[in-house]
Amino acid sequence: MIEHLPVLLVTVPIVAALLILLLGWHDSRFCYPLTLATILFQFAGGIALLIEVMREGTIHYYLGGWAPPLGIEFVIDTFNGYILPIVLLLALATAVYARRSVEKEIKPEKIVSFYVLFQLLVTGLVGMTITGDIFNLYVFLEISSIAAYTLIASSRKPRAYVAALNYLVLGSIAGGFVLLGIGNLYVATGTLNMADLARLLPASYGLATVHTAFLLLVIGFSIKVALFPLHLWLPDAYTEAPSAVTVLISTVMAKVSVYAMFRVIFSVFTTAYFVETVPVTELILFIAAVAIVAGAVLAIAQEDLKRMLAYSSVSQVGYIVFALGVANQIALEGGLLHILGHAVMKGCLFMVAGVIIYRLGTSSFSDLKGVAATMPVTCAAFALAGASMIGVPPTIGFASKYYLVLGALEAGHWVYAAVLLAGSLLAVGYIWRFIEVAYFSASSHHEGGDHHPAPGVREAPLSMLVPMVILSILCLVLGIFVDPLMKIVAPAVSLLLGGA
Amino acid sequence: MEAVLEAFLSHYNYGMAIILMMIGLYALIAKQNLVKKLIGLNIFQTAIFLFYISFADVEGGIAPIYLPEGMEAIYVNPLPHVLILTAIVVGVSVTAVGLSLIVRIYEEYGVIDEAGLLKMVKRR
Amino acid sequence: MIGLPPAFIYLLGILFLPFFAGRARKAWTLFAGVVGVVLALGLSPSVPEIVIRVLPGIDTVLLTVDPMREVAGGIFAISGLIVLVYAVYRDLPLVETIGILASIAAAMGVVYAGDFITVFVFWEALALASIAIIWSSRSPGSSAAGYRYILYHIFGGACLLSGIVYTLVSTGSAAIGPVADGPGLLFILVGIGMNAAFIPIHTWLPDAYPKASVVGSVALSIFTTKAAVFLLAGVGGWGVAVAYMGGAMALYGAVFALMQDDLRRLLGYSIISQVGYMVAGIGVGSVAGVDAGLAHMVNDILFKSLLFMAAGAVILRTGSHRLSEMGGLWRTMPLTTLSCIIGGLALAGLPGLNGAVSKGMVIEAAGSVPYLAPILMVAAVITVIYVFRILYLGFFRPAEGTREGLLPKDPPVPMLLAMGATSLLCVAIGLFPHLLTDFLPGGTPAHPFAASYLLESAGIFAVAGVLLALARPLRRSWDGFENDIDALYIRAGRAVVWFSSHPLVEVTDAIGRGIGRVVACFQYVSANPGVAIQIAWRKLALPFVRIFGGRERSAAYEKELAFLRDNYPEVQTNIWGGGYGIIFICIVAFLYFLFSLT
Amino acid sequence: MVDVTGLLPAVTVVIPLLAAVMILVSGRHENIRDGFTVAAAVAMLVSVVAMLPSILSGERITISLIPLLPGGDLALRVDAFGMVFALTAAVLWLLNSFYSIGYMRSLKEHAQTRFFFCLAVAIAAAIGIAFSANLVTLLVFYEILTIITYPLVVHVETPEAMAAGRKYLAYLLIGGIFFLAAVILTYILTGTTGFVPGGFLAGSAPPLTLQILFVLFMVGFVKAAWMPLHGWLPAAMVAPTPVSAFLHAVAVVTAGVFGIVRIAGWVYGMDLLASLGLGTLLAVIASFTIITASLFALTEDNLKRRLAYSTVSQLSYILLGVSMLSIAGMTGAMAHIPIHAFLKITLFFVAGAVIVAAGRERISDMKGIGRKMPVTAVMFSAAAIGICGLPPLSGLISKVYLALGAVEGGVPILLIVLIASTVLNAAYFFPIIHTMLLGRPDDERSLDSVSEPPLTMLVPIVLTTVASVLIFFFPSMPFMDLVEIAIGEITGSVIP
Repeated sequence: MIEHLPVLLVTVPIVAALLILLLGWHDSRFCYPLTLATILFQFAGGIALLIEVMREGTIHYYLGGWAPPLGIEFVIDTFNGYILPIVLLLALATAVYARRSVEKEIKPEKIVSFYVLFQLLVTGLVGMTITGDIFNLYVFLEISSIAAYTLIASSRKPRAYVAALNYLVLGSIAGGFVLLGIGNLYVATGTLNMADLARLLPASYGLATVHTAFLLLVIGFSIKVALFPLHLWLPDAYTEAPSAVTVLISTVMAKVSVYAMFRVIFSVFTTAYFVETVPVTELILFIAAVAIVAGAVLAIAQEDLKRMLAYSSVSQVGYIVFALGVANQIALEGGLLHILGHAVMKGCLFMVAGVIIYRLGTSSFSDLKGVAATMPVTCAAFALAGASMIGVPPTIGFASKYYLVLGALEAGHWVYAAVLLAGSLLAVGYIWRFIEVAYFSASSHHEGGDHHPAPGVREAPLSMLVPMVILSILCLVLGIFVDPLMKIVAPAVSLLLGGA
Repeated sequence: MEAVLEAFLSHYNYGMAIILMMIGLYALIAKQNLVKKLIGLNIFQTAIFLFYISFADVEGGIAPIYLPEGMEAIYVNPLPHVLILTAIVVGVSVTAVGLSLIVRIYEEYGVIDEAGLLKMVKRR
Repeated sequence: MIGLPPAFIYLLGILFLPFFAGRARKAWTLFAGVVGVVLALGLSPSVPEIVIRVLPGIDTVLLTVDPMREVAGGIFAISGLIVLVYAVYRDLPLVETIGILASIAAAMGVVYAGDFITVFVFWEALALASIAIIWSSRSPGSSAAGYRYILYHIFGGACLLSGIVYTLVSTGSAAIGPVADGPGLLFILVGIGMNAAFIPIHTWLPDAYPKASVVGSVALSIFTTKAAVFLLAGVGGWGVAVAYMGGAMALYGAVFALMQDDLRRLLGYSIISQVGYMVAGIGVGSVAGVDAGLAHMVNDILFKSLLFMAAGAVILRTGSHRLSEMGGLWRTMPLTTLSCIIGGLALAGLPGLNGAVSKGMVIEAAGSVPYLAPILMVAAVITVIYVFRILYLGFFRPAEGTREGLLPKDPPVPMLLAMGATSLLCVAIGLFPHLLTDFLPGGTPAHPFAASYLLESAGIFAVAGVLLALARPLRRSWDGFENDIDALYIRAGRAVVWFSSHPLVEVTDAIGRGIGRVVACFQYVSANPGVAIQIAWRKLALPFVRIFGGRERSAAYEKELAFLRDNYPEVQTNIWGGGYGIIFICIVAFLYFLFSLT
Repeated sequence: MVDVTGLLPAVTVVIPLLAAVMILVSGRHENIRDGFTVAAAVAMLVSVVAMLPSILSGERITISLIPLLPGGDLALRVDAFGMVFALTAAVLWLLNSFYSIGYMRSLKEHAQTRFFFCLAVAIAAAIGIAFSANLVTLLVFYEILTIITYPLVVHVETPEAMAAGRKYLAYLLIGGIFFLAAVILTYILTGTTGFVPGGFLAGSAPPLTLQILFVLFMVGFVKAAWMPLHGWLPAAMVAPTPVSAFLHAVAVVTAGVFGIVRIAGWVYGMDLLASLGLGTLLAVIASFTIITASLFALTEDNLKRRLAYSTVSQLSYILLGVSMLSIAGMTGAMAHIPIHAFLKITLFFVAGAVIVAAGRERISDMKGIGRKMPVTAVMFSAAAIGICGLPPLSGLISKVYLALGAVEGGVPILLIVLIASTVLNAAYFFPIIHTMLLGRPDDERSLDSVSEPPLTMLVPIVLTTVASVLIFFFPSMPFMDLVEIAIGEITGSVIP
């Protein structure tokens, strides 16, 4: 069983999705446990694979027994072995969280299709993570994207349609760019397997075709990860989507896109190419720095919690891409750490936003005065995750920032290190708006204990509370036990820097 | 100049792919009507398909069909064709989703042009 | 005898003071005073030193005895007891009682301290005790005067500390001794000089002493300046500069005393003048000089406190402290008048009273420094004149100041007792100088009845008499001249306050506002950066449009700008249109690479 | 120096954290909740004191908790200097706990659970700062302290408080970021961040880099409230008085100056500071702060704000001591940490007592208040006298050492600063003393409702004052002894 685990991770959920569809037609109550069970299986599988990879080294799985270059290959090495559990952890948390949230935010008749699409989205992302074939990557990308468009549109809010269409158009352009890039790579080498590509490409590094491919792929993935000037789809999509969907796409999908970008840049083109042949690191650093600042500045100005968090994502993506720009061991360690950290904390924050929408029906700051009095646990979770976002030690956000700055300084990028630090200060600006409103505004000004909560406003239901609290505690726990984590991250980074 | 023209003419199908791509992107950006935008997207994707098919072509090659015993022929590269079949499927799905979204938008707002939509969205 | 630092007796007295009230409190204070005297007189150089090590590296000597300390300690203890007796006449406020006891304790502490750190501690305690005395009188002006007093003394204390530190560093020990030349000398001189009322840092004295209560001013007059003189003698090794400073003080104090109308202010200047004699003596530096200074210190304590006590009695009975409002008191207050005469003549240096003993010694010792003796003699002449003014204007001239129906009588018995005892001491020392001089560390003898000195005294009195006879104004009362250099200091202090309450606060406020504006600007921009940049850019371009565009165009332009501004937060940048530019960039890059394909 | 491994440092940090959890859990039952606060304070004090003998015998207790980041594990090491801070904080926290309980209950403040929770976490962070074995650990606890004190500062939740809170956060977090940058830079330069007596930076980088690094550290320790980065401190005076006391004496500003002394003695070392000319920089900053802050205090009518400026001024005494780069100066700097803390907390306690018992915050409204609150007013006077450096209170001790340091370090000009500062201190404190003890109220009846504060507040006031007096008479028990050991550690010599 374990040797077929890679393919099972993809096929089982597809089957499960069909099953959900069929059973859900019969009775929609089946959907939730089925989804949960599938994702639980996937999560367990992901962990098992990680352990296997850490113990035995890279796993190659030939789909249908066809060896590359003819067949499609699933490869699990330390890098995606690290990403996979993150993806599935967040997916699991979201799945647990989704049930109550979906009841409120999605029309009842759409609930079955929601779970199906949810399942497909996760599957697509898992596929993207573990595949070793670059065209396969594209296919999974499109699968997850289409699922995401529809999931966003499943909200009750009509504006979600516009947001989804917006995302669809930009996402398709991104997909087109990626496809073109893959075509160019194929022209240059005649193979689609990533490992083969990495082997064959150095011979044709000088070719314009390769440059074009690089550019197209980077631009394509930049749109998908919402790197600053290409982030335009993100705020609307995150804001208008149902909360559970927001959690999923903001954490898992964004992270997998980043993974793909890293994978293509490091494992296909190798460090030598993009640091020496096409020296774009300075440019990437610059863009990342702009993204960090601009995203945070835009976030500060928002009047809506969810929208603010969306812009915060723009800023945080900048941190991860920053690591790409520095491209040394320490900074990349920080970058990978931030992939995990940001997934956990942003997941928690969006969950809080979802809970608030669930209870209050709005996430506009002006309506959230003193919400901490009625929802103490939720707001405490926000405070903790927010502290991590700011980078207060000893949270995970601090650890990743520490590594990033360390890496940047080691590479001699003084100014950019300063920008990075300033970015975390700006993070204070937006995180604190909520803290202030929730904890310290006039309507919470009651004598300890005998406040008068608005009717219906109380602490979140347990199924939403638990994943949220776990994620927020994870922010702290991961930050404290960052050293064991580095035992996984460090080899992953060495792998990236050492080539495929 | 001669050489450039020569080069361009010899790769005219790539040129056409680029031109198509630009047309598609132009439509995406400049057209106010959402359906026309989607058509632009389709044109863009078609251009990519064309690009793939072009580089798969081998001068004098024939379709990679299994030939009777003893016959020899130069095949065009079959892999890009296979890939592009997948891509076409993706393109169709995207178009379908996009169109259904436009239908919903029309139901909700009663407009399918961008400017009007912005106005409607803001009003709500 | 027990080797206990006498200061501790008084401190113990303070410690238990809050538990007594009324008569019991008075009895307790008197008891403490008596024990103090007994202890102080019993100490002899054979008593072992008490050394404790509180701070790492610094030996703290709480008790050490030598002849000089015996003299000073004895006189402080005795005069302290006298003050306490004097104070019995009424229930003093608790704070004032504490202040008086603390003053005695601090002065005793300074005297018996064997190292600079201990001296410094008691030095500062003396200032605190004094301020307690001044403030507890609650008389008008006492709060401001007390405030100024403490500022001067804290400044002086800090200077003293700085000087001490120099000795510590240069000698490696805190033992009391001369300070090496350099900034340290200056610091320590200012430090001691502040308490000794050197010119021009003397102004606290005439400023604060008149504001204290009747008892308070007696206590104040004894300790602060004399403790400083003692320390000056103890440190030793001074140059002639200090001697001349003494001369200057003697003259300056005398002249200003002459110009006063407020009795206690006059006596305050008189203290400066007399301290000048002591400083001159110590500044001369010879054994005889130091002995003379110490002797004069003892005598000045006696006759000056006597005068202050008499003044206090007068103020108590008449309610007036201005010479111009007194007069004819000898009829109704004979005993007070007698004390005042004894004190005054002692101050003036009449042979047979104690002032003459030491004044002669000082002038004799000053002979070794050019011009010093003549200066002191001139001061002595002026002293005679103002003593005459006190006696004449206050007691002997026809009563015009006292109102009908108010017949001041002699003060209560405790006061009389205290004054009597002091008078007795004055007379005793005056007649038998060896009572004092035998105790002096150098053993310098005094010979007030030697012919040369009698001649000298006669000369001084004669000159003073002639002047008084010739210049009638000297015999008249006048409105006191109450300005001194402190007007300058006060102005400087006010300038500091003004500076910190106006320019400083305003500047910081302005900086704060500026930062606030920057933050506000940042917030404004971040609300909608695209449009904000548009507004900024358009505003920059506005002048050019005005110049180069037509009237209509610029009007339209301004209208647009105003619209943008008015609807600022709502005006969103067109998101779809914003994507335009980005996609355009993609296309350009794309084309570039595609065409480089060939 | 002998390093021994022991669990006590970690226990000391964990006790208040546990208490914080228990406070949250028992929030509904006032007495139980406050019981936890007190119990934790006692337990922590016991735990700190339990370490004292071994520290005094020259040992250092170390414990490495977990590996955290490159450059530093989360590790604790109790040395003499850390003990100075920890002991101060532990003792004052116990007193402050009683005081806070009295204060909060008397005023019937809202959100008391949050208040005590934050206090408990904050003291844990403060102890953590005291016991940090390396810069990373220091940074971790430093930032926690910043964040957790924010709810305390904005406790009253008025718009004014919120604005002050923003200011507080802005200053401290920006400072924290500079600190972070400095820590990382240190690590890059040397490959370590662990404190080494006498410093470890020497020769690791060109002078300019080290100078810049020092400036980063200085800005990082903005908690030391040196000018012109002091703005947060007076603003934070909107907080309830126990918080002010906590900020000014127990933890926050003390943590700032503690950090600077740590950096000077254990990262740079005095020789390196001297050769880099950083003493001069520090001296200029400190002198400017001392004088200017005193001038501000001179005109402030709000008692707490005046005290805040006084703190700003007094903290720079410590910087001044460091800047002298002499043994005596360093001794004075270290000794001034506990000395100032004990004195200043008394002053704030009194300010709070006046608010509770009389509802007055302005000095001009306090005329004659000493008649009704004699003990409180006398204690205030005593502490104020102590701050001025007058006997018989502890302030004199550090002043003597600072003066010694100035001469020993060859910078007698700093004596002038000390003198001016002493005079200015007197200039702004003595009017308060006069007003309280001897002033005549404008309306005699207005004092009728005034009385001494409840015992839970009065007793801490008296105790801190008595402590200050005791420190004067017995400075070596234990503070000067600890300081002596610490000085011996960084200089390799013993105080003469």
